Amino acid sequence: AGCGSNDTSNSGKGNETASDKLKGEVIMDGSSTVFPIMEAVAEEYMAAQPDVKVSVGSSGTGGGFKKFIAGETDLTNASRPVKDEESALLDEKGVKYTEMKLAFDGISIVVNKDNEFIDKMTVDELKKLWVDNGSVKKWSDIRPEWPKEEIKFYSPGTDSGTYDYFNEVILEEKPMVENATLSEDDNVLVQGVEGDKNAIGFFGFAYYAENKDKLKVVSIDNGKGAVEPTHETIKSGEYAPLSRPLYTYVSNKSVAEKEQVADYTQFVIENAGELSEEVGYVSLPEEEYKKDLEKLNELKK
Amino acid sequence: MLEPKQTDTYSVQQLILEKKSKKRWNIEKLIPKLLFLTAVISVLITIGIVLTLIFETFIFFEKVSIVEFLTGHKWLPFASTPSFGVMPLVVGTLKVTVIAAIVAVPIGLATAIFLSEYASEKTRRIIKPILEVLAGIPTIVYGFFALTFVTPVLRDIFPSLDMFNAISPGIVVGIMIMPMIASLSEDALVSVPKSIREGAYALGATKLETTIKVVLPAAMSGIVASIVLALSRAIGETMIVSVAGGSTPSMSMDVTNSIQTMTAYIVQVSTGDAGYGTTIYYSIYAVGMTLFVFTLIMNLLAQFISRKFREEY
Amino acid sequence: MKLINKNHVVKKMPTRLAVNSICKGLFFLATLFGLLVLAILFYRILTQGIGHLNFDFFQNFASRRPEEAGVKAALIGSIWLMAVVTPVSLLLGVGTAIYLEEYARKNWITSFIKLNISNLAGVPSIVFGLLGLTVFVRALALDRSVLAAGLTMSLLVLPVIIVAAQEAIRSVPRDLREASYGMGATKWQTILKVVLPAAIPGILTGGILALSRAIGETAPLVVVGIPLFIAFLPQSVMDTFTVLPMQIYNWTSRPQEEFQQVAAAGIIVLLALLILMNSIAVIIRNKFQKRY
Amino acid sequence: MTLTGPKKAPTVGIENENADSVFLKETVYETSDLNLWYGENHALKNINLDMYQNEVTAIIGPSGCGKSTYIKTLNRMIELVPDVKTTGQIKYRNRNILDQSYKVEDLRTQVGMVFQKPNPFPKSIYENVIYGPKIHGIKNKKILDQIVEKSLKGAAIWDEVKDRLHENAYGLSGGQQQRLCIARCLAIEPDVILMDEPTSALDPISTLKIEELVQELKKDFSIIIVTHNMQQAARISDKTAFFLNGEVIEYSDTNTIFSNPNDKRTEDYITGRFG
Amino acid sequence: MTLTGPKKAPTVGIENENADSVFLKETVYETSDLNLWYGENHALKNINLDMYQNEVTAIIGPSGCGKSTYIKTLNRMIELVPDVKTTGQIKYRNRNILDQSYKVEDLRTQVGMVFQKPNPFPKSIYENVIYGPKIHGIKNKKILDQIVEKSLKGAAIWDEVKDRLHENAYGLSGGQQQRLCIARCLAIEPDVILMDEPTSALDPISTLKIEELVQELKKDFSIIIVTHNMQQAARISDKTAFFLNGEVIEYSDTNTIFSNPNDKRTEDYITGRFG
Ligand SMILES: Nc1ncnc2c1ncn2[C@@H]1O[C@H](COP(=O)(O)OP(=O)(O)OP(=O)(O)O)[C@@H](O)[C@H]1O
Ligand SMILES: Nc1ncnc2c1ncn2[C@@H]1O[C@H](COP(=O)(O)OP(=O)(O)OP(=O)(O)O)[C@@H](O)[C@H]1O
Ligand SMILES: [Mg+2]
Ligand SMILES: [Mg+2]
Ligand SMILES: O=P([O-])([O-])[O-]
Repeated sequence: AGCGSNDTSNSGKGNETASDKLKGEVIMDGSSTVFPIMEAVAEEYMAAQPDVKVSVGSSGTGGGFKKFIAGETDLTNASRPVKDEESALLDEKGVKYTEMKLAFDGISIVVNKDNEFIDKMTVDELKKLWVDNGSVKKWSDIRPEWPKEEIKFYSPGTDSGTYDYFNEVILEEKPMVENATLSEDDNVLVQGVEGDKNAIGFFGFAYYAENKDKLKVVSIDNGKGAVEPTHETIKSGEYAPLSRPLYTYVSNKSVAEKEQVADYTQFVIENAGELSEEVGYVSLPEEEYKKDLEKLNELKK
Repeated sequence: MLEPKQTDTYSVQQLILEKKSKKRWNIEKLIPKLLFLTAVISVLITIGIVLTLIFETFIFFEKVSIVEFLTGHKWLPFASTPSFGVMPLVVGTLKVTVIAAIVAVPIGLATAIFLSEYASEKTRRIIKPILEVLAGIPTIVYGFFALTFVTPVLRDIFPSLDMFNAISPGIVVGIMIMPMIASLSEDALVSVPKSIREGAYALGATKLETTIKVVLPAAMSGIVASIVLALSRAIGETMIVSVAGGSTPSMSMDVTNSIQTMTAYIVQVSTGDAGYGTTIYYSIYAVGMTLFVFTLIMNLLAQFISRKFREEY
Repeated sequence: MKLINKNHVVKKMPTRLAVNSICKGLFFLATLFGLLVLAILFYRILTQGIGHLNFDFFQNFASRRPEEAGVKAALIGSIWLMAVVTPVSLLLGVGTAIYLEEYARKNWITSFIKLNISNLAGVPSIVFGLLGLTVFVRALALDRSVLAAGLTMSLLVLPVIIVAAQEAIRSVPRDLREASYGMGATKWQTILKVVLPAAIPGILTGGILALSRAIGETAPLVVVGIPLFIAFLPQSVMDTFTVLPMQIYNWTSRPQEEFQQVAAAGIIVLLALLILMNSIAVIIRNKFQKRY
Repeated sequence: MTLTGPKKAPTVGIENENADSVFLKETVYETSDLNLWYGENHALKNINLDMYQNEVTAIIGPSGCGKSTYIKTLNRMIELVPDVKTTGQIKYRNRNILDQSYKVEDLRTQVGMVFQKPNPFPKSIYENVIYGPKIHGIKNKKILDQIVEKSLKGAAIWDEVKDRLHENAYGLSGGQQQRLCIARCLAIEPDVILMDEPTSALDPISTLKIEELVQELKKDFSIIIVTHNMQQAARISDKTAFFLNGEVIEYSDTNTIFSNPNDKRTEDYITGRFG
Repeated sequence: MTLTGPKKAPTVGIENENADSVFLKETVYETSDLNLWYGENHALKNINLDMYQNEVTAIIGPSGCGKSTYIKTLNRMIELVPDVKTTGQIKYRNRNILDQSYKVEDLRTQVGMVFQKPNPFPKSIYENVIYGPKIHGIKNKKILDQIVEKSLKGAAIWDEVKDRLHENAYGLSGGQQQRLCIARCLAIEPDVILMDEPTSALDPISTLKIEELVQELKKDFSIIIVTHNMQQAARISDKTAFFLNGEVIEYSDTNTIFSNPNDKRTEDYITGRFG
């Protein structure tokens, strides 16, 4: 994954202050994970620029890229970096783009509230737990002192960014346990784990944060001691390897040609941190947004 | 009494003759052609669907062998070594459909019989539209009903039931299609001529005997048609199974486990993460095609059955 | 020479009557079942969502804050969608029905069209979504507009309307047609002035039921990919928009508990719309109940 | 236009007693002071009629006079119409059938009915005939076969259909269908057979066949037949009742009615001055 | 059973010429050698009939003999039945209507029809009457008003409905509905009026009214009426044709037919020996 490479050598103009009234459309689609952030941004932006028509779709990261490649959207949201196939197609279609980071999502591993024996796990244990070995797993298979009861697995659908990320860093592309229960809807997973004494599951941090009283979170030991997912640990990068960045990709052409898109993108960068916190994600360190802003200014030249 | 040649300065026939010069005949010739065109649109839609599906399906079959697709027993499109055997999705779809049928057919038919044979005209007029509301409730609403009401209730009764299973969405899909069976079958029952019923009553038959042995067989073709239509709806139902069925493709015949249906898979990929142009992307068209062929076969079967059952009167 | 033993017949009678009563009870229970489910459904949704239902809910666009989230864009969007679906599907549906009932000769083309329509009635809605995406959004470049989505939905409900209209047209008594022909009316005049007016209640009830399906469908629009967040209203059929069921779906998948109530409130609005449409259908049906 | 129905009753009684064969025959139906309303519409007014065993009783009268209503009351088929109200009583074999404790199913097992339009079930000829016996619990195949043969012979249609018993009844002509309906009715060996214009939808030849059949059947059954065809009534019935506007204008031996009617209106109707 | 239809024709002609008033009247319909099949079913056989202006021609015969089929052929309504085949010709005002170049719409504008069951449109009384004029392009409100009044008066129903012209026609009684249908037919001032058992669904009083009306109408129109009621034919018609099994058995002055029929079968039918 790389950022846009549209280095036309125009220099000069600084930030336009968006006080003048803008019109036109800003069309966005992409990740359903990122959607709440973009919804919040769009909501605020419409308050500032009521004549700009901002629409945000939620067709998933892949679906978003589909439209982005076809040139149907100005920005596309992604819960993972662009894939090689996608970037090849983007090149083919001549779509130049720039990647911006918006926030972190910490993937939380949770168990049932009544589970008394787990409070932390190592990454290796996680892997042992989740990777398929052809047999039915009991807790005691992981640690002998744990009960001899069958584990119930809950995971986001295989086509989600969260699964994708988990697959990459924990499963390392090996198949997940076959009897895992998958669902597209994280709320549904919350209910699953909540209602099942021997359940373990994972999903976005926000879903844990909102249901703290119903679930028990598992701290993850990545060699540096067990870390519980919290705002701070995710933001600081301590909670590793399960915190992942969320992105938006903006079309360079749209920024250059449409004043409102440029203005909106700037607004996104300036407000993403605060607003992502509000909807349940974790903001990036300030430097990240500065970098984004610089990239944008490059484009606007 | 009739005094046409009195004060009138006109004769209707005369007036008609004058107007006749305006040619109507063109419209008469044009209209059927226009209407024919609208009728042909339905055919165009089908062609459109088939073409849409077929192109992308072909690309899919360049990547995955059609034999594997049709006979494989594993549907793991996202695995590092993906496998695309559609059977688990088909099994998931069938499980839901069969459960839905078990719920909807008896209840729907019993309702139809109650409304057409036992209920008063007034009751009928009140209940039928209420049931039709049931058929029109957005499926997404049903989905959460299944997940947050039916599943917990079932789990209270059978604690071994998984959070996601085939039973709960199956029952709820059944509830959704039940009014369709009830309403259409009721129409079929009502249209059985009264004289045939009278024939049975006059022999001392009770209402039940009349209904089961005379009216029901006479209306059978309409009833079969309604059931098939409803089951096609069940096969094609998406949101309920997506929400309450989980998304685990499985070959097992166990209905207490999580499943995935063909439709749920399409939605999963449509809203998901799959890259454009990937095998997964094309797989939804292949699954869509399978679904289409499925409903096609169902309908042809229905036509055949209903022709067979038809008792002329 | 009596083959029937009257005593035997008399003895059987009480059993038969009892079975009759028991089955009547069962049939009645089955009918109640449907009503009961409906009641539970309503009760749950109402208790969950009623608190959120106020004037602001209709005035606000979607929002990240549950207390400020509203259905304005989605409700208006749904109405716009109906504004496209209604004329398109009725025109095509009734036209087809008239053709099939009044003009079509018995030949293979006709039976093929008929077979085709009954097949379409069973095609999953999601497949129509794939069609709409490929044909309207992409090929005809209508984008994710009201028009593209409306046409997709029209196709989806078309078979239902055709079948209802056929039924209605068929049930217009022959003597009315004969009366019209007897006056020297042409076929089209007869259809337009006699058959259609008499068939209108049936057509409308079928139509409204079909439209209430269209208003509650989510899957095809998800596939077509209409956006979710919109804080403006469409000005023309070429504008983009969102609809109630998609908005509801989105709310239900939010992590915040409060959004579940917002979703329930949205469902109440959708159900109210649905019941309104059904009631209109019932009123039409009762008002124009066949008088012939 | 108003006629004093009640006053009529004694006349009828007397006439019957005067009739020659009456003392031999048992009464099947005794109707006394029967009134019937469809909602507000007073369709039968003070009907008093007695009907006798092994006779053909014809009911004639112009359209809408209440013939069908009356005959449907005799097996309580009228209850299928919503909003019907009756007063008075109809005694069948000395028990009041209008009493709700009288099970209609019992009544109709005794009293068969043949309708204006042939209404066979959309089943095979065989199944049509055994429908009645079967619902009454007769399952023995041999007995059923015998019933089918006997009933079809009784309805004078056996020869025409014996080779196609398992074909659909709708393949028969109208007249054959009507005789099948009669056979279906005979299969439960009723006591009385009601017929509501059984020939009005049939061609003359079929009509003739059915008329002959009725003559035959009265040896074993009591028959009450509605007809709008006075000639038919004259040809086949023993007694005739003339209805007008829901009242019995005259009831008497068929010969008397046709040769020497008591009432001016009867005469007018019979001579075709109206109706 | 087979009857030589063609041989009949001259007889009819001669008889007509013998009839007293014939020399005054113009021929409206001349049917020659008409045959009609429904699929395989030969429903009309060698029909030869002439019908005259300002006369009432009655067609009688038992059920299924082809009366309705024949009268529907006279305005080609029969074409609505699929699979009908005709041979021979029917001349209306000297032009063969069975010729496909004859536009049915033109024919039916000249030849009105009244049906067995009253079939008003589910519209207001007013709209029912103006239906015909309107489809033929007459839009002038004043003319339409005049037409309504004139037609309703012509059908002897004006007084009963003049205050409720804009109410739904289904609020009328059966007899009124039938007269409304006649009015609707009069509204286009046809030349001939065909009536297929127009009173068979009506009560005696309504029947009487319509019979009177027919007598009135024949001053201005030629009327062809099908009836299963011989008395009715005798009461109102000038000529009567007796159909049997799709053939014309006898056609003559009504008086002749009823007092002195030529054919044994006619006599049998008229005296009620069958049918
Ligand atoms: N279901 C009904 N509801 C209301 N009124 C009815 C009903 N059936 C018949 N009537 C009325 O009752 C009266 C008697 O009707 P009935 O059918 O008994 O006459 P009928 O003598 O059998 O006539 P027809 O010779 O036409 O069969 C008529 O005025 C009729 O309009
Ligand atoms: N649509 C049709 N298709 C086939 N056969 C028909 C059709 N209509 C009538 N027939 C047959 O044609 C013959 C004449 O029928 P038609 O209706 O002319 O008789 P009718 O004299 O008018 O009898 P009715 O007095 O019962 O009205 C009958 O044998 C009938 O079965
Ligand atoms: Mg009757
Ligand atoms: Mg006829
Ligand atoms: O919608 P996602 O791509 O973020 O799962």
